[in-house]
Amino acid sequence: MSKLKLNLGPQHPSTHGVLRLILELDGEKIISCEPDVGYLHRGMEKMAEKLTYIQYLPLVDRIDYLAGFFYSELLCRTVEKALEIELSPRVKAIRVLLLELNRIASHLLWIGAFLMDLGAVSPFFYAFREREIILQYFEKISGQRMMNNYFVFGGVRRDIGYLEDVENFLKILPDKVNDYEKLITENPIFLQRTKGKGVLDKKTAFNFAITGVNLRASGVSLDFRKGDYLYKDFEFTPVVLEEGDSWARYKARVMEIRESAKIAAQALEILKREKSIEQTLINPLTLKLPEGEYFQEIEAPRGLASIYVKSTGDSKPYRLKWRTGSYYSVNLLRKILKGAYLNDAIAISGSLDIILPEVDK
Amino acid sequence: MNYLYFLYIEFLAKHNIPQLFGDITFYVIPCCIIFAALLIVVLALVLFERKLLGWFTQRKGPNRVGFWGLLQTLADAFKLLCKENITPKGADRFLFNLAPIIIFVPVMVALGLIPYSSEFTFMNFQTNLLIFIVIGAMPVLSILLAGWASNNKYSLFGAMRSVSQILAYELPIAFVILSVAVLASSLNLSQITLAQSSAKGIFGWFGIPCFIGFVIMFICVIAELNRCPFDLPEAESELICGYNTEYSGMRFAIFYLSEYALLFANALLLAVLFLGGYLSPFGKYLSPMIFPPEIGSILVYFEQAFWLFAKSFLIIFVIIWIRATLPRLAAFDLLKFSWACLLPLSILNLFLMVILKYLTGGGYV
Amino acid sequence: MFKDIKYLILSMLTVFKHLFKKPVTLEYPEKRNIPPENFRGKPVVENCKCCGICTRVCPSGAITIDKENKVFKIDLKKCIFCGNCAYYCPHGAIKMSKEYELGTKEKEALVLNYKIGGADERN
Amino acid sequence: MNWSEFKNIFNDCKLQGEKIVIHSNLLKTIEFVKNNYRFEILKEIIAVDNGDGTTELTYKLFSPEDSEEVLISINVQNEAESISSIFESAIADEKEIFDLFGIRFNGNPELKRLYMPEDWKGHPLKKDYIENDERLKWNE
Repeated sequence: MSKLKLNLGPQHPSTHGVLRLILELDGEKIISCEPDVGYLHRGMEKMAEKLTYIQYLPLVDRIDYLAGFFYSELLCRTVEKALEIELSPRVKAIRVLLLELNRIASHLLWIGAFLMDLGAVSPFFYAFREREIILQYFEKISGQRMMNNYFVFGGVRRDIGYLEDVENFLKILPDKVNDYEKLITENPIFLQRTKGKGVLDKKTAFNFAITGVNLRASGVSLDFRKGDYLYKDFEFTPVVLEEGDSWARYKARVMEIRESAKIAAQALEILKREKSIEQTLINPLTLKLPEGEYFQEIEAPRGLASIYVKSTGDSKPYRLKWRTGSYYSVNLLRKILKGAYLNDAIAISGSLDIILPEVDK
Repeated sequence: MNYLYFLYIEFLAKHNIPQLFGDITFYVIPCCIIFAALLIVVLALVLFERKLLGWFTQRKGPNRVGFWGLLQTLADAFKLLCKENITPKGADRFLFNLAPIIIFVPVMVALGLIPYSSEFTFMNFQTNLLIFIVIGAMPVLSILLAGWASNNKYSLFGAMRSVSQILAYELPIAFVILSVAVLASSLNLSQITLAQSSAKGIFGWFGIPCFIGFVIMFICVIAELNRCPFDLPEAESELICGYNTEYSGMRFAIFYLSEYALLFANALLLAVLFLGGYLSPFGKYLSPMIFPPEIGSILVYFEQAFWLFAKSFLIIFVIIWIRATLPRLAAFDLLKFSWACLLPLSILNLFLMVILKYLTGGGYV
Repeated sequence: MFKDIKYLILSMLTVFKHLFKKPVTLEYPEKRNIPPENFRGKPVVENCKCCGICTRVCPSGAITIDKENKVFKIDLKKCIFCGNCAYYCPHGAIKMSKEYELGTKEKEALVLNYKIGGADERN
Repeated sequence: MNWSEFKNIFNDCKLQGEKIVIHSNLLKTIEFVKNNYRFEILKEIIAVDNGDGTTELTYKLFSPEDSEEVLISINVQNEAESISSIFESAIADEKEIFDLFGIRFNGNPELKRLYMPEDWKGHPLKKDYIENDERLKWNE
């Protein structure tokens, strides 16, 4: 058996960032795969120990630039819980609306990138066309498309506006998603490439600490939004599918887009009702977290994202650690790619929605 | 053709150039015309594809160079000319340079075979349809050379995949060509075109009786050209550029242009075999009716060429349309699809055509 | 078998439908996108009271104030346009303008110097 | 997860805040918790350098059925038992902690640096990691 060692190297169009997979191949069948990460390591955790909380807040969007709101919400939540600040219903509704729009944008980009991995050219541009509307809305309210730095400890930077843009978007989204379904879901070549490929059963998913859509596509209904204080008065049903292969992960994400659109619509209703925004903003220069350890978690688009802050009472955290979803999906690659062929491997790693800034932190 | 020959000899005799020189150079002129026409058509095809892909995905497509983007491919070709020709360190230098030449030569031959109009055919010998099967197999040789010589694992993968793919899709084409030859009872392309002019307009074409063959040949042509959904050898998202990863500058331009030249040649072949070559879809040619007789009789040839080009561009439009929608096939299913499904279907189609030919008592010519 | 062909045709038609739609792309240099109202472009400073809050709020240390010869420096090579300074400045001296094309030939031009007090001409 | 039953099996542990602090046989404890109380997901391993040469490892276990979470923490010098035999997700976590804190997990199949290049000197997240680059001192 002649072993060929191939570098699915850092510069590769379909690894969504700088991921290097050291593959051992027999012909085109993969014998072993060892992910090698660290090409995008910016030392977020070391930087946290050198910056005060308010200085660290804008950097937090860069941990996962496709879902920046989730990580700034995590940091704001930690400080708010530590200082026992209560959020007014309007601020909560603003946060839920922006989080769900961000989740839709991230899933849309994933659909485009996944189809581009499989070779289809046009869904990429259709998905980006919808995502562009969301990004332009983010630019209107927060000032920048992706690095929005809009959440502040105790509330939001300025009151939300231009709600009619969101209404128009939520009106046109359903039939655009139906377009994707018509174009992709029943496409025989797409089914051939994804049905039964990269099957992830419950046991390995638990063993590799996979959370989020990848886990829900394997039959486990574990959605951390259920226990979240922000989503308390929103009703939604977590998307659960049984097959657990690449196709189920794709289908779960499309259904999740529809689910998020429903939540966003409910958030809009609340925003129309609650007009008054009163938020107790903190003076950032004298912000000192009381001593102790704080754990917070949120359901990010790529799995469970959680933060751990250990503070010794001064203005800079003693230790800050992030847990991100893709970190464990990359680790899963070493098991799920065994025995797959080379071009299936690209499809399987694409279906896990791995984004490298999250892995390297 | 011989009318033009005498004209040419007479012209040379006027400048008292010996007739021997005329005989030799007479066949060089059409080759130059073909080469020039091929370059223009290929440049137009590249732009046509990029514009169409743009419109399919709600983009504008190239529109910066020249009015409405017409000179874009010319600019690309010129840019590639100026780029440096890098040969990778471990590459097998001789084979590395030989590969682009091998891929471009057969295409020129292919274009010479096709009857552009009833008068204007270059190599009109009796079995010029068989040469197309050989033309289909030549690029494999150059892709294998390119993949092996560029000393790059990804290129080697691309070359291996393309060999197995084109091998699998060469056989159904042979059977379908056989079934068309049976229908037209001749292997000469102009004979086949004339055989399709029996009934009035569209109903005479072989596309209708031999529709299964048309679909099979269409799929095999896409597979042979390594175009989506069969573009395993140069799959952008896996093997970056497959066999032509290490090529740069003029050599890459030759690979890139030969891919489109092959696309044009195969589209012409499909048009001739199934869509009635240079016959007009309305049965009669329009130009004699519109223009007075003496101009009309010359214009007829140009109109014939126009119909041939129109049909081949229609086929190319559908190929590009398929590229815009379908994802790529998996390597294993690609081969299974051909051996298990296309090959038996094409044999069945040949069998049907023989029965049809027998039943209609040689109705078609 | 026929179900496959049906869905193939269906996906082909949905792409064909887009052939006649208006392109959504924008030709950048000719037609420009007007940045919205609170867009975070290049920071601009006028009548700063040099209280120093912005230097302590800036995540990348891009702002330096030297009080002796009254010069307010913003180093655009370090600035990440996060808007912290503009948001937390008590006197509203720093504003994020709408200018986003900041490419220059020489590096020094990226360090903006503002005179404090009196007219804020940039040298 | 009833705490009393766990207490009398592993007697040298105490409940500190919401964390169970143990002092030794980490592998057996985690295995016991995983099999008996169905804690099947190891969410993350958090390492904190206490400053006096010891590092505190906190294992966050989660049981998806009754969505309950438990924190088990242990103080180690620079040697620790690897639990990658029970949770394969720990391979990546332990490599990261080895890279950033310098704790050798014996039993981890591929214990090498995760983020930093192979020839990197020092472990960045330890408190005694001194960078001699003046530019990084701007925020003191």
